[in-house]
Amino acid sequence: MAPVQVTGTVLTIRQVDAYHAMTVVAPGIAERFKAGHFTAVAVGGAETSMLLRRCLSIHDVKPDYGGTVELVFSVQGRGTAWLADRRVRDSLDLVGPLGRPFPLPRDPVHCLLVGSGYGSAPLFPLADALQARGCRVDFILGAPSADRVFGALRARRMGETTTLTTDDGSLGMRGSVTDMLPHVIADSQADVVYACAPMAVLRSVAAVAARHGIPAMVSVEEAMACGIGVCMSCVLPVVGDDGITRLVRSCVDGPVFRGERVRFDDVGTIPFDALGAPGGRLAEAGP
Amino acid sequence: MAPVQVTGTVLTIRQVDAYHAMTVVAPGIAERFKAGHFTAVAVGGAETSMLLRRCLSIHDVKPDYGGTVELVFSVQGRGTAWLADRRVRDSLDLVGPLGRPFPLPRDPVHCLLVGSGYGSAPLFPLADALQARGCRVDFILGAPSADRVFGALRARRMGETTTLTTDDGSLGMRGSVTDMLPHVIADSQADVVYACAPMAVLRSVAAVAARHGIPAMVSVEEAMACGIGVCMSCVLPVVGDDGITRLVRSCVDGPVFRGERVRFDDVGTIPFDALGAPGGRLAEAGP
Amino acid sequence: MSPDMRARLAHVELANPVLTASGCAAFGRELSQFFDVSRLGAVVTKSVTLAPRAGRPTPRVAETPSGMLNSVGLQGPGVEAFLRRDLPWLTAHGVPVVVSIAGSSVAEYAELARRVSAESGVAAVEVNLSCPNVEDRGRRFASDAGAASDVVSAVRTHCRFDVPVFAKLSADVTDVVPIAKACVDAGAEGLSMINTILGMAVDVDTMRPSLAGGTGGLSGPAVRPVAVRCIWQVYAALPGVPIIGMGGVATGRDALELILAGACVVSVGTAIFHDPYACIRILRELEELLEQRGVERLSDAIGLAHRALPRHRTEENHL
Amino acid sequence: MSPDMRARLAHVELANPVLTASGCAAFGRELSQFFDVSRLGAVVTKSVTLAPRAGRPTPRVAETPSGMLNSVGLQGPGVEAFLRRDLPWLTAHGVPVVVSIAGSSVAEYAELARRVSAESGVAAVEVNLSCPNVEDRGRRFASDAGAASDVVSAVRTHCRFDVPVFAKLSADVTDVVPIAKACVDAGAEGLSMINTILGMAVDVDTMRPSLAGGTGGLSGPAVRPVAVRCIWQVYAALPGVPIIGMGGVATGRDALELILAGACVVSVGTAIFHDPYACIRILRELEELLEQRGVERLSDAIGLAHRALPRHRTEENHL
Ligand SMILES: Cc1cc2nc3c(=O)[nH]c(=O)nc-3n(C[C@H](O)[C@H](O)[C@H](O)COP(=O)(O)OP(=O)(O)OC[C@H]3O[C@@H](n4cnc5c(N)ncnc54)[C@H](O)[C@@H]3O)c2cc1C
Ligand SMILES: Cc1cc2nc3c(=O)[nH]c(=O)nc-3n(C[C@H](O)[C@H](O)[C@H](O)COP(=O)(O)OP(=O)(O)OC[C@H]3O[C@@H](n4cnc5c(N)ncnc54)[C@H](O)[C@@H]3O)c2cc1C
Ligand SMILES: Cc1cc2nc3c(=O)[nH]c(=O)nc-3n(C[C@H](O)[C@H](O)[C@H](O)COP(=O)(O)O)c2cc1C
Ligand SMILES: Cc1cc2nc3c(=O)[nH]c(=O)nc-3n(C[C@H](O)[C@H](O)[C@H](O)COP(=O)(O)O)c2cc1C
Ligand code: FES
Ligand code: FES
Repeated sequence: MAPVQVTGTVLTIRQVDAYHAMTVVAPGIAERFKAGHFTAVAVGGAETSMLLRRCLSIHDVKPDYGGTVELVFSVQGRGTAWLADRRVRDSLDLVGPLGRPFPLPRDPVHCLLVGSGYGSAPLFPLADALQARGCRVDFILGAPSADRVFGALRARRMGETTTLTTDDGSLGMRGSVTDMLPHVIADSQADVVYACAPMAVLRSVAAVAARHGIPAMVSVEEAMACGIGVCMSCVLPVVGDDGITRLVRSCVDGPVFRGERVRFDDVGTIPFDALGAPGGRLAEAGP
Repeated sequence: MAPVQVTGTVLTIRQVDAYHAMTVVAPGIAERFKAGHFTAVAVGGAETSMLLRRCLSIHDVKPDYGGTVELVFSVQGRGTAWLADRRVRDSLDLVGPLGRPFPLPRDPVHCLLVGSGYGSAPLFPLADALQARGCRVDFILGAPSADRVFGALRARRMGETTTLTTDDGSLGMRGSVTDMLPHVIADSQADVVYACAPMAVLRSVAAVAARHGIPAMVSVEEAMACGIGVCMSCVLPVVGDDGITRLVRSCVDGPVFRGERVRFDDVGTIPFDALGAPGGRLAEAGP
Repeated sequence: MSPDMRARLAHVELANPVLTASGCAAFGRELSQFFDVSRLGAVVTKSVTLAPRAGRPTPRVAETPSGMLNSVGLQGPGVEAFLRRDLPWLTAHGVPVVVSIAGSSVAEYAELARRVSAESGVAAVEVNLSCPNVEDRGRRFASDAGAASDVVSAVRTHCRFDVPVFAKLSADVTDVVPIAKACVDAGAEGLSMINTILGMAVDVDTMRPSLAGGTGGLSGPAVRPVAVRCIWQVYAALPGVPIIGMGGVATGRDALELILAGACVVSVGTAIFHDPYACIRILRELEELLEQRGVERLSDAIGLAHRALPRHRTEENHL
Repeated sequence: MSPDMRARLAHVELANPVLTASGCAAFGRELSQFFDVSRLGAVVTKSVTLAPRAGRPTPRVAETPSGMLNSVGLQGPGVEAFLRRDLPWLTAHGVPVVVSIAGSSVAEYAELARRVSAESGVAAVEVNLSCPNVEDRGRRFASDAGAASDVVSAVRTHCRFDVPVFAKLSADVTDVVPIAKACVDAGAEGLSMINTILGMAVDVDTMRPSLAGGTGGLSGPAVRPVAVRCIWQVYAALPGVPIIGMGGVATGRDALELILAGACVVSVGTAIFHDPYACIRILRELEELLEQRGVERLSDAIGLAHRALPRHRTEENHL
């Protein structure tokens, strides 16, 4: 279903450790939502100097008030600072749901869900959908410190197992989510890994999954100007079915990609063998 | 006393007919205030696209909460629309008091106060100051329609006489404040006229006062970028003591001028005989 | 009575004057999720190049006060894929198409003009002159009246006779008027302005340029005063030449501002990123503004701010 | 440890790198109501002309998105009154003074340079080149390398030898680098950039230009990306030449952005209209930012964004 623009009302906003969790009444978005979708939020109000929407994963949708969406975010800069200042009953302009959601397995397989920081947020509706199909769900959640591990309790309730990691050891194991990955893949007999995390973590997740011969579905985060596929700002090099690398838009062709298809080492560059690279491949077909 | 910048708190905001009246806790400004001063209000909040402050006359100051200032304004464009949206307890960034206040007579003379639209707002603290000196105060207040006549009740309470005019006859006499002026000057035996109104009205007030051989102190309104005298945007042609016309800043040399000194017909132009006019007068002294 | 909103690109009539700006609506497909693209005056395509292009490295975008910088670098599928896949989609959806073309030599522009204008459904060709000229040490065609003129005359020669050619100018020049004149003399039926302005941002946290490409193109409301100025100057110098105005249009008031300065239609770019419905909202707002002002035909508003009018400053009533 | 904020304009040392921009702080007196002006790195005066000037008609100012347009038209008292009244006030208040001069012919600039630099307390002369050259049909000196060079060399010749000359450039040119080079070759010790950008606004209610003068100069945060780009380009081409950076600086982060791009000091203009304390606030913020980044000396930050650094995109951690 096509995305919509909605002027929603803030229903709740609260601080959850290092994050802000905000529930917005946005029926049109809630009813179209699938796990892995994101939404683009207008920030700054009328007469603002901030032109671009901020993209946030949808953490949850609920049927209350015709449909609500929940967002979880940390304050990075001016836009998210403004967002954190919203109060109950303020209105908020959202476009969504955007992007390709996480693909779901046909069979009741074992799924390992890996989240780092606010990257955990979109994993919970995914876990719901997977469990509804009879899949086993295990979690590895991590962050630099305990206050940035999002959703540990809920993961413990939902997951067959839940492994927590922090860089400073303030919660769970000391280290990164990827340190625990081989171990948990083996233990949980995972058939597929789903991950939402910074690019460096996704790279490791994709590599470890490949080494274990299982697919990884990774949700990437690239700076996005439009979120709807018209500006070409959010591209990264991805190998197509035909073996050709293209700079594809993470907003409409992603943000979820098959891990082995993303050329993580070349993110932020134009690989010389990509379609249309300077002095490089110039045609869709042929070398 | 020098102006100050204050981050005040909105104490009250209410609609008064066609206007918004807002009281802001701003002790530094209140304590320095004299009738005729204005204040420059930052609009749009953090990250706004609106760079310039909006200048508003100070309608009143009160000692409550260490000192409050009251502003009366109509919504014109984006800045005043934002201002009208403020709520109690919001903070507001003010610079003030700015400008030269109304000069007060030494003796207990008869003073006629003429206000049009929100131009009436600064006349009430002036009336207070005049009455404290034993002056007689009469009012002529006008506007296009009844809902834009500001302060009629208070004028009736304070003034020896109060004459109201509206263009559409919905309150008081049908016509403009200047229609009633000769009559009221005569009746009240006015020794001086004070006026705050649009330029066209001030022009007539100055002309009528001159015809009656009494001084008029007029408070002008020119678009202001800084309000503190550094940008040179707010100039108008005023004849100096030496008989030379200069383009003077209405923010620091005004907004109150002696009516006969303002070259009203030349406002918005550079009179050929002004100091520094193209091809014109080039030196401070001489012809 | 609602005003007559019909507009013209030279001899080509459009149902209304609100277009997408090149590079800000791709090839129309994405926007059709939000509204029926046939409601647009026209779609101006992302600039089409001969070969597919991967564009420049990321990050490609940085927000600036009331504006943004981009360094997409003309990423696109190349003319072949465009003609095979994108143009047919647009024509099938019943929207006039202005094809923007971009080359790195006069010959490339000529070839693009020939291939593109041979197809049906092309309402006009817009020549993006803000490309580096490989034959002149990467100097932009738009920076030089001679180079711009060479491109436009080659395009005019190779374009089907009934497809008007609009030359898209850059504001990054000492004087835009001589370049506008050179383009018109070389056969351009109209002019588009303005392209993005060369800008840059440095990230004070990484202490490095915000864009991988270093510099980028500034767009959005921040540049509107520059767009209005260029349109004003060119309309004054070449009053009969139709202008596609763009640069910072986000509301009907902004569109009207460009039209009063001399634009006959407006293109909406960056505003689409904030509001996918921007074009149709702006059209509605523009229509209302014209109606409120008693303007019966959009065409009556074009360049209206140029008429000499005595100023009655003292008659103004702000109170 | 708080960083060493001392700055230099060529050989002249300033206590700190935050200056007022010409035309945005008059001659310092008004700001002294708010703070002690000796806390400024320097006051750059409103451009001084030979004769008094009444400037252009009002309205002279229009707000635009994150910017403003002005057409003040160099209203000022003329050099005589400046030297008699304004310069002594400034020197008595202990603040270094950069005198901006503006002429309509090479001879006028030369005369101004001679008279102004003869006074004590003048730290530097800034040559406002964005003035119409009456001897060349009103073309601006800043638009042309030859004219700019003529002015600068005349100013350098007539200026006292120990007073550095900064040429203030306009971004409204096809390429700022050759003009910068011409000014340096003609003897400028440094460069100031950028002056306002030519823009315009039309009032959609009156359907007339918003400014009485039609066009005006665009300033404020909207133009910062253009300022950063010009500073970047000129620093890259002329790495040893000191640059007074300006254009849209409203916070310490903005000041740091211009410094990282290559400015050795920054001037603050439009931001003063919003915040009379802008300069001293920006200085404090800049100091904090340098400290947070472990930069010990302001001078270490100049042009730092130019250093080649491998990008480790995948190492970024936004979460
Ligand atoms: C698909 C997707 C999902 C996301 N989900 C979440 C989430 O659930 N919770 C959360 O806290 N954050 C999420 N982010 C990151 C979030 O978009 C940025 O933190 C936010 O845009 C920063 O805005 P700002 O105004 O605070 O920062 P500023 O630095 O002021 O932003 C300036 C500009 O850069 C862009 N930008 C800056 N950082 C990022 C970034 N990391 N990613 C994308 N754009 C950026 C902004 O959108 C804006 O256009 C997601 C990003 C993407 C692309
Ligand atoms: C000394 C002085 C005292 C004033 N006192 C009052 C008052 O008590 N109550 C009141 O309602 N209004 C007053 N005004 C007018 C008030 O400043 C304008 O209505 C207001 O600035 C309009 O801002 P805006 O954002 O709504 O309009 P916009 O049109 O969006 O403003 C755009 C820009 O133009 C300027 N501008 C627009 N109209 C005016 C105007 N009439 N005068 C000055 N600048 C203008 C704004 O300051 C802003 O910079 C006063 C003006 C001055 C100069
Ligand atoms: C992301 C982006 C990509 C653009 N790509 C092109 C392009 O391919 N060809 C072109 O002629 N202009 C391109 N432009 C310029 C726009 O068409 C337009 O001229 C400019 O952005 C000013 O309008 P705006 O302020 O409404 O965006 C692009 C602009 C942006 C923001
Ligand atoms: C109202 C106003 C008056 C100005 N007058 C002058 C001037 O007299 N001489 C000059 O060289 N620059 C003048 N400028 C340009 C500024 O010095 C500065 O270069 C420009 O405004 C960009 O900086 P900003 O964005 O911080 O304002 C003026 C700018 C403004 C806004
Ligand atoms: S964010 Fe615009 S195409 Fe992806
Ligand atoms: S408003 Fe700036 S000098 Fe008066």
